[in-house]
Amino acid sequence: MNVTKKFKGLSRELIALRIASELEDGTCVNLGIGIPTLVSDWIEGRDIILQAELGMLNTGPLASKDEVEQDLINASCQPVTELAGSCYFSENESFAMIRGGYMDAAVLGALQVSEKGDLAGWQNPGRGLPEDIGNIGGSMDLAVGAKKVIIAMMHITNDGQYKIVKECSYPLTAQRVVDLIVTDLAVIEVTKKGLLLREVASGLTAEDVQSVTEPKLIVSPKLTEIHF
Amino acid sequence: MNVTKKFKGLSRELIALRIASELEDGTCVNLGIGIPTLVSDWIEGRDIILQAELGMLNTGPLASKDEVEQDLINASCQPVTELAGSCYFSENESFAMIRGGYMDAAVLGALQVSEKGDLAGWQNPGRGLPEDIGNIGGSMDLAVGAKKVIIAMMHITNDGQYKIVKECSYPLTAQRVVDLIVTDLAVIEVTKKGLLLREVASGLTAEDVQSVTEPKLIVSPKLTEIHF
Amino acid sequence: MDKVFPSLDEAVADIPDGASIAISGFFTAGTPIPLINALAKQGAKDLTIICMQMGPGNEDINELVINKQVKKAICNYPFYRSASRGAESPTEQAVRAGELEMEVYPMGTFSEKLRAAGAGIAAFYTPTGVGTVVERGKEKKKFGEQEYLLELALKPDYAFVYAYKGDRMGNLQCHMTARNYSPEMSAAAQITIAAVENLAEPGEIDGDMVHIPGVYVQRVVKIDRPDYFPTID
Amino acid sequence: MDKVFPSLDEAVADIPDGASIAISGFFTAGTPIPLINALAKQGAKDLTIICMQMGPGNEDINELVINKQVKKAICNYPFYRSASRGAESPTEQAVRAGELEMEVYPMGTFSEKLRAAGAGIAAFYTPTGVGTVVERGKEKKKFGEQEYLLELALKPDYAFVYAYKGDRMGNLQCHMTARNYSPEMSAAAQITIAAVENLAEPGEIDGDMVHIPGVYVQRVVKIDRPDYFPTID
Repeated sequence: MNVTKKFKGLSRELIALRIASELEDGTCVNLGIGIPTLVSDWIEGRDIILQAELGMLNTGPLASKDEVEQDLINASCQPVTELAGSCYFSENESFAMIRGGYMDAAVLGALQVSEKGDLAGWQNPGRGLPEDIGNIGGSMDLAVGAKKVIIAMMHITNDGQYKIVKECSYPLTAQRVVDLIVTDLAVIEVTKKGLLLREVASGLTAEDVQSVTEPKLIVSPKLTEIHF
Repeated sequence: MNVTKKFKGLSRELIALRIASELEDGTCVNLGIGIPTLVSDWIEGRDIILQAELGMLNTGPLASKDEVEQDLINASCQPVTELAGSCYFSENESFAMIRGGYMDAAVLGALQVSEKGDLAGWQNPGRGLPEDIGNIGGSMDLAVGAKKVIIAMMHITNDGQYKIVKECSYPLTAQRVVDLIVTDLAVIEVTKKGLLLREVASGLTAEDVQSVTEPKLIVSPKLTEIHF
Repeated sequence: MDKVFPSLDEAVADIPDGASIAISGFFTAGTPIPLINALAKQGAKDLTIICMQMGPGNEDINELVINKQVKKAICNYPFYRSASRGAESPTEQAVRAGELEMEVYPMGTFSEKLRAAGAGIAAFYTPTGVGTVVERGKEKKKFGEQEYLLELALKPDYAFVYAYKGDRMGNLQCHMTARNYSPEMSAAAQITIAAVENLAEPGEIDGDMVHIPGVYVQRVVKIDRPDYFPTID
Repeated sequence: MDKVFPSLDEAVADIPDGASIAISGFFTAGTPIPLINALAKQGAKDLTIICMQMGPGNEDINELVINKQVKKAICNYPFYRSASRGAESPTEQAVRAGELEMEVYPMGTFSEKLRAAGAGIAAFYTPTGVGTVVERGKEKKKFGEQEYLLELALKPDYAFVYAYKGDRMGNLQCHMTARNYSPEMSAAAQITIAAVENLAEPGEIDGDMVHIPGVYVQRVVKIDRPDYFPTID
């Protein structure tokens, strides 16, 4: 199942930019740890409200060194700033909000995504811990609660394994929740009929993307290069 | 079952005073509508925190005419004042607090109390409404949630019916929750063995109180006159 | 994302017949009377009204009953008069006449059902109501020594809430005991319409002083400070 | 009802072996480190620690593990390092060695279990965790089209929480994202010990600005403003 890392695609920053262009104005969005956090750099000034699951709405950009306030961090433990109209609440209220359907979109990282939209993202069995132990964090609530789940990840693992798979072999975060997958190589929509390849990175073909994707992709008749 | 209203006992104000002397310093107490509300007049200055179930801790005395603030009322819809250390929260938080066991005592009115400590206080069938319709209000949560439930009421009804009964015939507020009954005629403790008559109003005997009480009373060997 | 509506009439214009509407307020405190008046004028019918009590005290909910706009009321203390005295309200008359359906819940259960809906919780076990008429038709379960009732989430289409101050993004600051049902009703409803005494620009309310996060509020309307006063029972 | 304790040591003195303690804090924000240090000094053993994560980031909870004071940890994001990188913490080593029991819940379920305990709710149905290892051994039930898991209340003996300001009656005001778990842990625990940066007299905190009502807090200790800074992942 080892697939060669033969293609050069988008940087992490450009994956984030592609996702930023997917987000709609007037919405409330939660960004997970990792590449998702980078999305915030691309939406400054737009009419999008970021929620930080530790208990904040309308999170501002990262704090500069002299703006650092130890009581004001985002869910990745980074010092941030507040914007006009920011507000604070308990972590419990924050997850009430998440499960209650107030996140228009959640952008999450993933270890594996299946063709049915199953998401595995909280535990890598390679770490050797018991299978019910690991950093679940907010991922399961976000995956279940958000209206739209967008995955930001590299297309294959560092050691050349599929991450887009027929069935997840890693512990699940949630079943049938993923709507869109944005990787360094492609933009893929999860549909009832299967995975729809909508966009490919510059210089790649649908066949190239299929060669590093385990399940059979449906190629969109409107297939384009990834656009921002 | 009609019992004669032949005895003159405590006024509503003195029932409230007797209950005030039952409350301990350092506790948090909720007072229901009616006679219970009068208890607040007798505990001013004491180290007792009053909770108002619409969402306030440390409710102060009733507001004078020029102190009236329309956003500050108690659960009986009376304008009140705040004290140093008052705080506000939602009605939902208030009932979380009540069910969560933070009321050391609740003082409630009652239509009937049974010898097992069952309480009926939210619906008088004589009103002729369907038996699941009426002003339940906060009574059921308070009766179940408070550590100690003290009933403040007249010993018999205006038309001479027992209110302390073998079995409640009115719709229940809660089962086996009443700890102490203070009436115009007596102070009665609900014990596992039955109703223990501890105090009688000035000039009355245990037999007098028994004559207006349906279940058999256990007369305390330390029976006294009601003291304040 | 400017959520300010220019008038009460426009804020309630789209409410369809058959809608369910949660209305905040504990007796007189925090009842958004101008929104209720606007709804009476708008005329939607077959409504389900979810509120503590139907009046008087917040008389204008009774007005909806007099108008025959209400099909069902879900309350915890529906009648202002106590069990043994006071005038019979239009709501009580309608219930007796079989013209108005009514469901009554204990006060804590009532708001917990709304809280559950807003928090994505389908149902919860409460000790309140066991052994009373409230337990009818409900699942009971023992945890430890105590029995609990299973109560379901209650999700309204709309909420009418009241706040001391609100900004254009929908962040609301409440005042004293007027907060009561507003936070949970705002979170529970699909569309929350807030009547605010003071309209603020984003940033004018300290983020730690926001009692209702803006994401829960879809419409904000400025009203004058109501000039009613508490009536004493 | 003056709840102020003169020292951290006195505030934690009576914690017995075998106690369960909820500790607030989301990574570095709102972690009451001085109380954790006092507990390490006090030495109680066989503890159950209920907290988001065991460090580093709040390194001092790891200290309790190094001291072998912890029998069990109940967390939602136990290890600071991500799934694929970073140093192995003493907590992770203890879990691997079978020296520390651990239960992990989704972040929303974790605090909802505490919230339920404080609110007298025995259990609740959440959609989170269905179809994952989290559902093991739990009752599942369908409401509408969706399946939900039954999760039970979690009641700690003690809570250690942090607040920007607290008065002698226990009313607490929090600051920005340092609020996180403090309100629900305070309500859930039998005895809540609050480490406050600023000690106030009753009345000095606006009643609408109290995030944690005093009735939930049994002990208040003044601490200096912690001088740690967020570390960046």
